[in-house]
Amino acid sequence: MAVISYREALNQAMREEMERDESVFIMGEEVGHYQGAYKVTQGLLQRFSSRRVVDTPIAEMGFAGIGVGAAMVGLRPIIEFMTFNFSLVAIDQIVSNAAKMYQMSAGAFHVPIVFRGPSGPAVQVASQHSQALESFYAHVPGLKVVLPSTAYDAKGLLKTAIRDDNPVVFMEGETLYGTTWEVPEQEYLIPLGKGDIKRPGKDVTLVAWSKMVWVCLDAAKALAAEGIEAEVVDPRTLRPLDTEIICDSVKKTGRCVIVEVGWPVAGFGAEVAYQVQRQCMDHLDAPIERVCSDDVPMPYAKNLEDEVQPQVKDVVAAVKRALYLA
Amino acid sequence: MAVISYREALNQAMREEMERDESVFIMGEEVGHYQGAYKVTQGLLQRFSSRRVVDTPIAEMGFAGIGVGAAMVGLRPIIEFMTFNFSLVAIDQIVSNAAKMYQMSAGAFHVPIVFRGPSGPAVQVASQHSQALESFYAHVPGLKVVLPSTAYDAKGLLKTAIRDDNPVVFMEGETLYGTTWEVPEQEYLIPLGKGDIKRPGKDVTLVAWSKMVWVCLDAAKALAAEGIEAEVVDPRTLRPLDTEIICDSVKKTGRCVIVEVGWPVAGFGAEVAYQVQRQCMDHLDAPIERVCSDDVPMPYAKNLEDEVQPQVKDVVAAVKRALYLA
Amino acid sequence: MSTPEKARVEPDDEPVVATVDELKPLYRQMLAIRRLEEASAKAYSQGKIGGFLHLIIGQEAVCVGATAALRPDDYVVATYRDHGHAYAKGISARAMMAELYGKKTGLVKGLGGSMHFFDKGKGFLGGHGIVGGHVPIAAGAAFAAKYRGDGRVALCFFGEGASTIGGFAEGLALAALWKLPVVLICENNQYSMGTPLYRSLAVEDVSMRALAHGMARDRFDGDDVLKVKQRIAIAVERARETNEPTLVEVITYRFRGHSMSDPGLYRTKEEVEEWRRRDPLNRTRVRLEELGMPAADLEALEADVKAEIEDAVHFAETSPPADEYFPYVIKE
Amino acid sequence: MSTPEKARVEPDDEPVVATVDELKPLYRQMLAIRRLEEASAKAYSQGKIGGFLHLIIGQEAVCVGATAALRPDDYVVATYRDHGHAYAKGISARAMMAELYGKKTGLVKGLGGSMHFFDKGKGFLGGHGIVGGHVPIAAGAAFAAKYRGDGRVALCFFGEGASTIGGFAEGLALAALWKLPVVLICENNQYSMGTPLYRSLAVEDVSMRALAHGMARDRFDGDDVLKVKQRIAIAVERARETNEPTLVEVITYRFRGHSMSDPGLYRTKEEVEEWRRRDPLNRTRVRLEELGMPAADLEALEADVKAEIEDAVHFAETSPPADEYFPYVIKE
Ligand SMILES: Cc1ncc(C[n+]2csc(CCOP(=O)(O)OP(=O)(O)O)c2C)c(N)n1
Ligand SMILES: Cc1ncc(C[n+]2csc(CCOP(=O)(O)OP(=O)(O)O)c2C)c(N)n1
Ligand SMILES: [Mg+2]
Ligand SMILES: [Mg+2]
Repeated sequence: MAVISYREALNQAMREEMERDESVFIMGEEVGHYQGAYKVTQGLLQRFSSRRVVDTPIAEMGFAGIGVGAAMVGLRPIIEFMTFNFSLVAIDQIVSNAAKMYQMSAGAFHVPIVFRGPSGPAVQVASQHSQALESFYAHVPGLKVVLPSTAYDAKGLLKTAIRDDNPVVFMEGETLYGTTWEVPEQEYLIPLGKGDIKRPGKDVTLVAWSKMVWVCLDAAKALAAEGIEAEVVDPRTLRPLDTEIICDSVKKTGRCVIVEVGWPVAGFGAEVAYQVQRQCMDHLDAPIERVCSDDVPMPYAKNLEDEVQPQVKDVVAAVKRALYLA
Repeated sequence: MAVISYREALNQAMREEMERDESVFIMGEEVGHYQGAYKVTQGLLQRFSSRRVVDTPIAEMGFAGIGVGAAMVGLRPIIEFMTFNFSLVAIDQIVSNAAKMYQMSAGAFHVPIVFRGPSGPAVQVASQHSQALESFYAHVPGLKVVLPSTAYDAKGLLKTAIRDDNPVVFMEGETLYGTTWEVPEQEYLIPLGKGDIKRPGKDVTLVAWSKMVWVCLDAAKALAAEGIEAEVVDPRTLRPLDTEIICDSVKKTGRCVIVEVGWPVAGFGAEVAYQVQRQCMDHLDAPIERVCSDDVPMPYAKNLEDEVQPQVKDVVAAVKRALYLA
Repeated sequence: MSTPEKARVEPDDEPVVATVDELKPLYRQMLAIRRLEEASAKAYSQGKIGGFLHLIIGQEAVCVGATAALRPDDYVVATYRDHGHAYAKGISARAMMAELYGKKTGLVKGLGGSMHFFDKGKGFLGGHGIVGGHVPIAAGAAFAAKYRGDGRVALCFFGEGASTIGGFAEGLALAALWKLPVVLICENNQYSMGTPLYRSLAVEDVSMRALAHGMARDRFDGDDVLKVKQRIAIAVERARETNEPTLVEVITYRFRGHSMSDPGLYRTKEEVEEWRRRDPLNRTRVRLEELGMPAADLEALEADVKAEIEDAVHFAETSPPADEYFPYVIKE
Repeated sequence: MSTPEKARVEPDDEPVVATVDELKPLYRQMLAIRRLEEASAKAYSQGKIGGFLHLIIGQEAVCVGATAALRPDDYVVATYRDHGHAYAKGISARAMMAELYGKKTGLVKGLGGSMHFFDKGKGFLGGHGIVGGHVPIAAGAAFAAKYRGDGRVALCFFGEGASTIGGFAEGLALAALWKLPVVLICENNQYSMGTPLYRSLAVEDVSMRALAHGMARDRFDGDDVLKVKQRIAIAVERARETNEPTLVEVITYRFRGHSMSDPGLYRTKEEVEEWRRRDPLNRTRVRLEELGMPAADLEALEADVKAEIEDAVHFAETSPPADEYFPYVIKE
């Protein structure tokens, strides 16, 4: 197995799917000549030409909608948002058109499209460029929502997303592009809607996705030093959600801490908490804990930015509360 | 006390605040000459002239942003979305600008603006025109989010919202405009962030807002006939949320059923459930129940549309599950 | 600075030369749409149709003339005011009426209703409710046609009220930049709900939006179905041959309110009357008479249309109710 | 059809007549901005500034010249590339540098950083990160000025890359329709990140967007600060006197990459060199010499600027870190 970066894994996924299927193309700002604002599409223009790697002007609503139209008549667009912050000017195309088309048309038109790009707080890019919007998209029927945490997951999930016949919102961790993971040489797919145990443990279940998986793995290491074995469950797709893998874990550990980098109020973690309390009430030995970012727009200064987001110490503290050790 | 309609209550609120404060103006599609698509602004153009009652072209992003800019320099705009479905093309102005301005500018610029309009499923207007988007807005720090259920609440809350120095998303029940309630002749304000018991009861707590309050009141009546006394708690504002009034009720009844017309996944009801399980775990005699719309875009046909949304019988059934009677 | 205008067709008032055989099918379509709309209005007031119902009565020449300039495999994308466009693209009155009734036999099984007609086989890409949001969709269908090189063209219809919204602006800019084979047809019916054009736009001429993109444009009165066909055909050919898009503004008028719930109080009786005198349907009928179509043939045609619509209503009335929606949320 | 053009100022290459006294303060501002940007770049590469840092080096004549045409109580709204505009509007180098360092003494207390400068007292309405999203905000400030009749004007700066996005299109349309006293200034620096104009727009001339709205427009080279001031003053006066907006395109060039993380590989050395020869800063200095400003005075001015920026850096370095954010989420 090769150890490759998350960025490279995404690149491979697109490259392989574009080789495989002529109807797949990628469109977005700076995806071609510039090789991607975050270099995720590096080399694709050279390989597939500007017919299939389409640089766009700044017009997210327009090119997201062009993707929807092209998908309706049989192409399989990958629409890159330079970051998901800019998806807000295009969200109507995603919610009102992509998500609803199949149902409005009673199955006449399906929309096989992937909206992808970096997402979540990055480093010191401040209020308008640093936020986690997965709770918005996960709320909407008709969409699938994927947030891979590792290079392995990123590749397998993106390939599946491209082959899916429905609109998929594929949110990459802006700070994960450089992280590495083992990835097999041969082709593989990961089904949407299947979670993954990123670390087994018996004392407490940590539920996290995207970059929070890494924070939880660090927290688990710190906890292990104190004799507490945390199980880290990564649902990988928020919609559809693999509640089974989460609840199986909670039934085993009796404790659940949900860690998300998004805002707390009506964040996706609340949904996870609801499912867990519904399905595991008799197994829960303590209230479900959530660790979220503070309920504020992101400040610029590095010290404040760190303070806002869940850190290892916050996760450790929440676990201790759940174990009545605090 | 006069009995007036929800529509008339909103109209009075705007009229009174516009009389009181020269800096308040209203802007939106058809708010003036047409007297409002839903007649909520009836008569305001005649009273205040086109300087303060501004008909707009179809350009939600543009006029929402104009509202933000005008608010930054001291006016107090009321921006009407013909319906909140169309707020999706303007949501970036609400999230990236209105909500974040005060923090980005470290308090230099606050944005006293109200975004209001009908919201929630209406009658047979189908997929793109029938949805509840409160979970989106309630997720965002910097906003306040209000969903009045009665004419009394509508008036008192809208007046407060107009005087608030922060952006308020004020979502009116599209199907509630014709409902009536007692409203005092003298001026009154209702604070944002304070819930209201719409019906006292001891056996189960029903949490609902906007039109679901009415469904819950009907369900409570049906349950009363079977000897079950439901307490109906209406938070009225989702952000900030009056968790106290909800939790006090749940601590009394030991059972909690949350009823919302929105989509289930990461809906605001999940947030309510999370707060309740955190604060009332020891008082809960049964898992928290949620009754939501089905997880689908809204179909057109009346029979299907009814089926999708929470109905009295669904609430009754959920209460019985919470009471282990089913 | 470069001259912004190009390929602009000058207005002309010469009637288009035609034969009965050419005009008859267009008249039949226009008449069927008119009768279908009238039948819908009736059913709506009887409570058999719900939600929003936006009639196109008065504007039939535009959708019929424009669609007549297409190949069957070309695409049409429309707004919520979509009945006429759907019928012109070959969708049956039965399927449409059953849809309005919310029946299982409806075009989209009762899920979409009046605003959301769709038919894949006919290349009818909807019925869209968000103003401007469908313009990029049409550009996307055109993008796909160019990507595949299959020679298809997309027609996109929208109102003059849509010309201020970002979705239109971005669709226009991208179509111009990338030379997408799309014809953007602005049905300027003078009003956006209750708002006359002069309160929507700083200029009178919507087609001027093409200027900023060096895009071909055209602008003409839309009450002559043959003229619409002829002028749209030029734009369609341009799109098909060179991939170049065109922005076309067609001047027309809706005789009814914006939707069934709008009494249309913002216009005077006189204004409506004046436009009614130019009713494209009557005008076409007169033209057919002038061209020598025998009265008996005209009556036969009209009886045939009447029967078609009556049959559609009967079909809708007697069809079973819509009965499922879950299977259409996610494609397995 | 009506003629779309009006009030267009023709390009002119005559140098604007000026005195040392007029030009000196403009030069000082341009120089301070250049030195401030250079100091920021240095601190960024030392890791003392984080996030995005978009430098305006090469474009200083635009923000300085345009802002010089304003009254102090007029409004300025800028993009993420906002340092020059902020300085020109009177914000101190200290407050800006401390902000870039994320310090408590920063302009916005370390909460906004480079992209989000704001100053209410100075009428500086930000620093905005969403392309096009600030155009309606500027129109809104102009709306308020007209509502109150206080004679204020709003300047809105944006790049040529922003001209394809809906926010710009809607802001433009509403400003034209409602006659809002706003001047929309497109700083056409040839690139939107790595995208040259010809891959963004179907035409070369961004100001043509005004045509579709019958709006006044202007277009000229932006390396002469006096010309910028003179031409923007015409637009500002039009706004102040008649409330009429103007779309102005100023041709300029950024010498550095889009942001500090962009090496700018998409342009040739030769291209950059050619533009550097027209460096507005040098050009202004030469002009001052030609006008007879003594070398000693120039040196004194330059020393003064150097001291100002050094002081700002020292202030930033020695200030305490940012320390709170909760109080600024909701105004009580
Ligand atoms: C984004 C958005 N804003 C508002 C509406 C409400 N609305 C529906 S149709 C309409 C008027 C459209 O007028 P025009 O574009 O001229 O088309 P017409 O109805 O005259 O055919 C409005 C405001 C909407 N559907 N979408
Ligand atoms: C809506 C949106 N899309 C994309 C971006 C990312 N982005 C930031 S600046 C920029 C290029 C803007 O170019 P231009 O408007 O010419 O201004 P310049 O940077 O040249 O001053 C892009 C694509 C953004 N900030 N907002
Ligand atoms: Mg119209
Ligand atoms: Mg630029």
